[in-house]
Amino acid sequence: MTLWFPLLLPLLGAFLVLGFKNPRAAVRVALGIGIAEVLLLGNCAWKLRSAGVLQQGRYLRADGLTLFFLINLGLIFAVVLAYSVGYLRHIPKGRFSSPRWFYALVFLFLFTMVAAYLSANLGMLWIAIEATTLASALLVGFYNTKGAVEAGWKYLIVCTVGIAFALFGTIAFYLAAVRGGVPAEMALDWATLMTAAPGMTAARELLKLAFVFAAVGYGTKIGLVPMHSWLPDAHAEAPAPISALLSAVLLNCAMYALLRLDAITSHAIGGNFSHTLLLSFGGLSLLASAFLMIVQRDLKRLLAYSSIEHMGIVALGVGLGGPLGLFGALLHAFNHSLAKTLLFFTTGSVRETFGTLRMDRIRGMGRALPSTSAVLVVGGLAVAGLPPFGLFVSEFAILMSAFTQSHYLLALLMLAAISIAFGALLYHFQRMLSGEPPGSPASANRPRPLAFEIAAVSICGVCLLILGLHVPAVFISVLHGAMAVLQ
Amino acid sequence: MGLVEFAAAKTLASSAVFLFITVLLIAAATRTSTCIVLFAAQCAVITMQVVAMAYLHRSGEALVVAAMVLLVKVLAIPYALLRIRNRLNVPADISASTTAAQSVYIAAALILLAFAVVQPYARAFALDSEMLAVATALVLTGAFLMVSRKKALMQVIGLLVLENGIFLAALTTTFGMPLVIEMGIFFDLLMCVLLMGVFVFRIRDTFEHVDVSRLRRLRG
Amino acid sequence: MTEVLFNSLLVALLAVPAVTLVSARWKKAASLPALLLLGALLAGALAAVLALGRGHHLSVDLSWLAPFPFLLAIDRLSAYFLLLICVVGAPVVLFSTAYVERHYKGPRRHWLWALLSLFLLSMVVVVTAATAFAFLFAWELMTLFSAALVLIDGDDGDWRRNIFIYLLMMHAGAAAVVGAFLVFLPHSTGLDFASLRAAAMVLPAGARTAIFLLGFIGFGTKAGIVPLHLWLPKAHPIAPSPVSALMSGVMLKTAVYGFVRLVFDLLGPGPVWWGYLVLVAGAVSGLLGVLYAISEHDLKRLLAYHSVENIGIIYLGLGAAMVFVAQHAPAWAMLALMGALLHSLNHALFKSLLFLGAGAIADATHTLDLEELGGLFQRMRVTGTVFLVACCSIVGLPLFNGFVSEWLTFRSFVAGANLAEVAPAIVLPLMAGVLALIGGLAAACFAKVYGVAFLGRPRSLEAAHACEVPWAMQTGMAVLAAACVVIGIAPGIVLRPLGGVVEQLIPGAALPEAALTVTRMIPWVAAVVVGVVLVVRLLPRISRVTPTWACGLPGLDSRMQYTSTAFSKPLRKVFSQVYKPDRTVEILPVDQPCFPKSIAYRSVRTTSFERSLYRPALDAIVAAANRLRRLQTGNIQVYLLYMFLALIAVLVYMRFA
Amino acid sequence: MTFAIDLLQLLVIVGAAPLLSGVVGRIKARIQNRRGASIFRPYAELRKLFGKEDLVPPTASPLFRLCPVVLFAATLAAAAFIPALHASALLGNTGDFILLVYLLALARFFLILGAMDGGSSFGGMGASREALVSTLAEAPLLLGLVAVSIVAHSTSVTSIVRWAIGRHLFQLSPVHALAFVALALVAIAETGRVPVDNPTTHLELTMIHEAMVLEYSGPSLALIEWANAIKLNLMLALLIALFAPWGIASSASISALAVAAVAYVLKMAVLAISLAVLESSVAKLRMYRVPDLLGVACALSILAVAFTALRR
Repeated sequence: MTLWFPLLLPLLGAFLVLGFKNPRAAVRVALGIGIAEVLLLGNCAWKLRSAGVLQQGRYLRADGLTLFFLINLGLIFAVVLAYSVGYLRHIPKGRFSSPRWFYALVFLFLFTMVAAYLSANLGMLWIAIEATTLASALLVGFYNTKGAVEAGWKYLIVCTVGIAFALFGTIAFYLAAVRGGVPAEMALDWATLMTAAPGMTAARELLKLAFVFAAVGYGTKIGLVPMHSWLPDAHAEAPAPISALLSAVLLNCAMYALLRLDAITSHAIGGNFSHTLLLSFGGLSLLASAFLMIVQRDLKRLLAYSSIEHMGIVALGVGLGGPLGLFGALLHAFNHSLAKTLLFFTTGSVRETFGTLRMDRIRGMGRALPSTSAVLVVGGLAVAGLPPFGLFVSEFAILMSAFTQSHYLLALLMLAAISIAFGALLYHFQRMLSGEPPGSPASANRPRPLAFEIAAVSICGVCLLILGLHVPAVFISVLHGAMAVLQ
Repeated sequence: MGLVEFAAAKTLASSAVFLFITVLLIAAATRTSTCIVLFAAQCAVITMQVVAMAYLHRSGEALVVAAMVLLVKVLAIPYALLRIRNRLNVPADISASTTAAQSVYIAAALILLAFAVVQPYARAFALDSEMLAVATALVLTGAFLMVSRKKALMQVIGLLVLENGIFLAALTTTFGMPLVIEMGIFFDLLMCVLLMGVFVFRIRDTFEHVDVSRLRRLRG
Repeated sequence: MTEVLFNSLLVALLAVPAVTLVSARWKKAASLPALLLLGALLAGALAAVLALGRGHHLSVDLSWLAPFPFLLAIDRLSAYFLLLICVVGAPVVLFSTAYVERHYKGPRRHWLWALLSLFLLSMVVVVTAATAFAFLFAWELMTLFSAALVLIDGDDGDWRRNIFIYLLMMHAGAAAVVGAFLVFLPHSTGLDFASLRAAAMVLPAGARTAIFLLGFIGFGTKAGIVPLHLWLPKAHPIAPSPVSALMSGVMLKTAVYGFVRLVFDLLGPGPVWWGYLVLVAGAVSGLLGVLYAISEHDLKRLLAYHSVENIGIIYLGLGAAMVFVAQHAPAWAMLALMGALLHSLNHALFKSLLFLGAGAIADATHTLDLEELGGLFQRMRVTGTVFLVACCSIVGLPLFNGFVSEWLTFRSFVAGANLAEVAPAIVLPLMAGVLALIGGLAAACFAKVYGVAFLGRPRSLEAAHACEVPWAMQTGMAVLAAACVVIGIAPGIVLRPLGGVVEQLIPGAALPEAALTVTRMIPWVAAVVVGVVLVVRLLPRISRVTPTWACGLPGLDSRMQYTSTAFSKPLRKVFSQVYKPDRTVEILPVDQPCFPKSIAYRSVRTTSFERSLYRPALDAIVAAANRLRRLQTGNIQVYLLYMFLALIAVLVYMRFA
Repeated sequence: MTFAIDLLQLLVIVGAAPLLSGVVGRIKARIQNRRGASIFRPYAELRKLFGKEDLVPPTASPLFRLCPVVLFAATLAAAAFIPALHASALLGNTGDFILLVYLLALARFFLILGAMDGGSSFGGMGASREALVSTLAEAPLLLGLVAVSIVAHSTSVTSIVRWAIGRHLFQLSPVHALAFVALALVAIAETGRVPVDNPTTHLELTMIHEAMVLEYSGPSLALIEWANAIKLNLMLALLIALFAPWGIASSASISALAVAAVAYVLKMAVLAISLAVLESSVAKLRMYRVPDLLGVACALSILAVAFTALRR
């Protein structure tokens, strides 16, 4: 039961929230359900920590890897929920802004992601990931402006086509399993596939075909270049808390799926094929996004390309494999979700004060919005991978594993791309923060940040700092648990 | 080998040809409604195939799958699409970027390409190369439709054709996945089409047209 | 004992930000952060001296805290540079107690103290780090804190552009340093210096060259070697004076420390062309640094260019040492390395003194443009004398510390002649000529600076009404000046412990006696010169004040004096190839050139690394980004096409891989 | 005993300096068909100036009166390096030529500062030109000495001379020839003789050294003039010691010293006559032709250093 409750609560919550017409009541109910969900996730994580693997029925299973990603999901969801309570005030009246629908869709989105993490077999995993696309497409188009509708449509079409390829990949895995002698109804179950993987070397070509389709499919959801085109539009047009959720958790969820499939292929036919593929996609994303960040004009698009860059780094980490590579990749996914959430929170008040997110029209933010600028600076330093924050540690780990396996060219490419991305971020943030704010300083009537917003932002900041200075022993054991599952 | 077995074997053999015809027709179609009808025909053929396979392999599960295909793909989705098209009251032509003749040639070329690509795999895994070729052809044509057609609804149909191709591939290679997974996939497909319908209406409300290639606001 | 002192240094530097918060609330404790900082630095200096003396290997293990092994160890080299940081840091902190009081109010002041202590802490950790992670962690933090300190002064207009260039180049340099340390990895068990040292034995030649080049570029960017020096004259002048003193005096030395640690300690002997590369870099940096400095009339930018010159001199010493090591002459290598390390300490002392002097001038006259100063010696006696000592030291005149290190470098160049191979036997002595030319140009430049700023007639009202700075600033500067003179006259104090440091870095030889002859020689010369000066000063000489001779014309005003641009004109004319000046002469009124009311002459240097090297590179990157941006066309059909092409490409790769 | 001889040697160099400039002045006058002043006129001039009072400009700082003293002291210390009569010098045994060059640089630095303090344009003009000439002269001076010291395998001035004494007349290598010409050119530039700067002129277009000391009078001017004379004597004595050391006493016996004294007077006379002839026959170079002259000196000294390695 510890798995079913955290799964079903968001589904029920979604329909429950729909029932409350009055916005204040809807927000309160949503908060209640949110807290309950976080507690359930915490309890499930606690039991999982002690039990190692939890299996309920044929379709729900949770192991070390799920534990790590559930913690990531729970933490980010709690922070985003806390922030969104205050955020809905920012939405100008004209927009489609009923909190009821907002929270319903958010809980639906949460339900699909928890389903993805807890699903035992690859088919269920695929269905859950497809469902995340559907749930988040409406959220992307929430504002119903021209840009939001266009972004939503592109997001829906491109991701659905991508997921269709992933379906073909899953089917090919199923075929390879069946050919490898696994009984038909268990042929999609991840655990059985892992144990049977060494036996499947006969279907080498089919497994390579399966991984190619899965990589392109789930790669679209992760936003790896050249399948990334939907990501900047979707993250730029979605409301701030939603782009935070998309950037921080949805990309990790797709990466989780790819991790599962990469584990099977590398066990069956050895890692070099799948890892070369991941390295090439990761390197391409890292380089292309670093260059694209230089010429961005909109703040949220800049942050979206930065997400592509960091997902490229995570893909590099997974592609390099080994104790250091995987440790760096997982830690980097976690750190990136925290830092990106922090940055997306600032876009809300920036849009409200300056009326736009076009960076060449934002001047003197340091004086107009001192607290938001502080958050922007902390987030910017973290995303640029500078020392006091966690991303420096994980990038260092990935670089160490790259050099240990003497991938010199790849490592130097990564260092160059990180420097270019740092230059782009520095150039844009400096232009926004310095100088005199245009027009009348609207600081007088700016609504004071709510306690929730301050709490959300400080949780992210403190976690980033802790992970930068000292990765707690508990967290390291969770990471090693997750790596053990994949090894 | 009774009459029924003979009929089932024949339907399996001839269904590939019917599917090729529907592929070429969809490529040549100029109006959205004909495309929807052709898609429904395609699904009908696939249903026939599933029934035949169910009968040959005596598996009750396959029958349930056939029923679902009939319900979802032959009836529900085409009906929904037609209703959407009628309420859209926008010009019915599909304003493709390639003329009808060019589309047919491309579709034919894709079919030949599908055969070429499939041969090694079919031999390697002792699969029915013809059916696999059809599946790949469907996938490639679906992709081509999405890339070349400008109307939003046509992109949805392109996606559905692509989905059909993948479903067919699954069918021929593995004789059907576990039932729960199949049902999940169909449910997802249905939700996806509904959602696309919602978005098509939203595009028409905000842009006064449903020409996807003119959605160019978000760049760089 | 040293452990206690070193730990107290670390804890105190960490505590200062907290203390500033307390002092922000509780007015009485306003000077507490400064005192704590001063005490910490003195404790650090004591710890360094003890560690240097006994060569005792002290280490502090923080691996339980940090995600990767984080070890701080003080061997002789670290102790020497720790001493450098603390000895220069203390007077700068003393100076800034008064400076900060007069220039910064409210929150900016507390931010300045907190960031200053964290900046010092990061430099201490860089110098004492014994694992690559600790070194790189502190290395990047050092840049961030220095940038934050610069931001305290202002953040718009050219501040923003300069800080952008500074941070971008520092980050690129840091990336190269990360690369340098991590190339060891395939052959090394861990990332601590001990295992790196062991791995260096088994490194293939290609990896060694890669590590050397990455280290040279990485540390060269931070040190300010010529092609990579672009940030130095942009970042140092805009920082508050005590901060630019620390940046120029001490931060550049951490780069020298890093390079010495990587090349001499971790990598060990390499091919001779490494030495030649460092020699050429040093020579070019020295010459171009001083030539650019001569054409400057903004004092802080001039001093920044001089930092490039002095780093060039240090690299000349390092290059000579590397050539000697490659030619199996460890005795002379020790002499050259000793010259380079001593010049690092000397440069830290007199450069921070010069920047503090510039700060004092800015405090008194609110301007740093040499064209508006003049006659300050009359009005600021202590600052004048102290600045004179600093000028003499940087030029390398005998009774001051600059001379000792340049003498050691000269001596090693001359000793290069008795090397077996012909090439170094010619190159090294010729480098002595280059060093002499650099010395000559530096003498001309600082004669200009001191003559224009402190002597003659004040050229502006501010200069005329300048008054002496408060005592704290004076004592801060006086301590540094005293250190310069003491090392200048009795170099033995520093040379003996420095010998220990050098023996640790270049094993297998005793220090050549030539190094110690300088200690016996200079006191005698000092005695003769000071003796004669005192004797002559005692002679009874009556003096009478009469107006300066002006060829019989009635009045002589300040505009008739030579300005700094005029003083440097002959040299700029001779070295015009370096400047390619474009000169404009404006005679008003234009219609009657024969009866000019005003003639304005302006000469602008057209050669600049920024325009010829950095601007094209940046434009190329942005152009590539723009082309890439056009791929995101906005049309969904094109996006789908990208996906299908990607799928086909991967399928083709799978087919043939 | 040697200390006394070295001290005597220093006094000789310092004392005889004004005599040398007097002799050169007299020979130049003779060449120009003038009777010329007596060779002891510089001594009279120094005694006159020491008696006068020091005129100080109102804007000048205390540094104005300190600079001539430091100039004199540094030049004196430099003079203590040169073994004119006896193959050892007061500071020359331990000190080496690098310190000698930089002591001259110290003297020049303070002279420039003193000039700038006067507050008139002449001081600035002289200082800026002196900065140009001395900067360009320092490299060839040092490289010339480096070449000589490499051949003699030691940097101490006296040991170079002791090595040179051991070799008889015609064994001097091309290194010495090149170094001699370079050092001679540099000596002319350093001491401000005719081709570079005319010591007797007051025409602001051409004067370098005179412009700097225009403001000085009384004892300060005396110290500057004396220091300038010592510097001339010092440079010539250095040329003699390095390139024509025969006759310099290697042992401290009276007879050897007498021979050394006679040899020193003869060699100095030869140099004085050649200097006077050179000054009368050559016109002063334009200001921006001097760098070419010093460029030639620099090229020669680089060649000398290169030859030390090539002809090993």
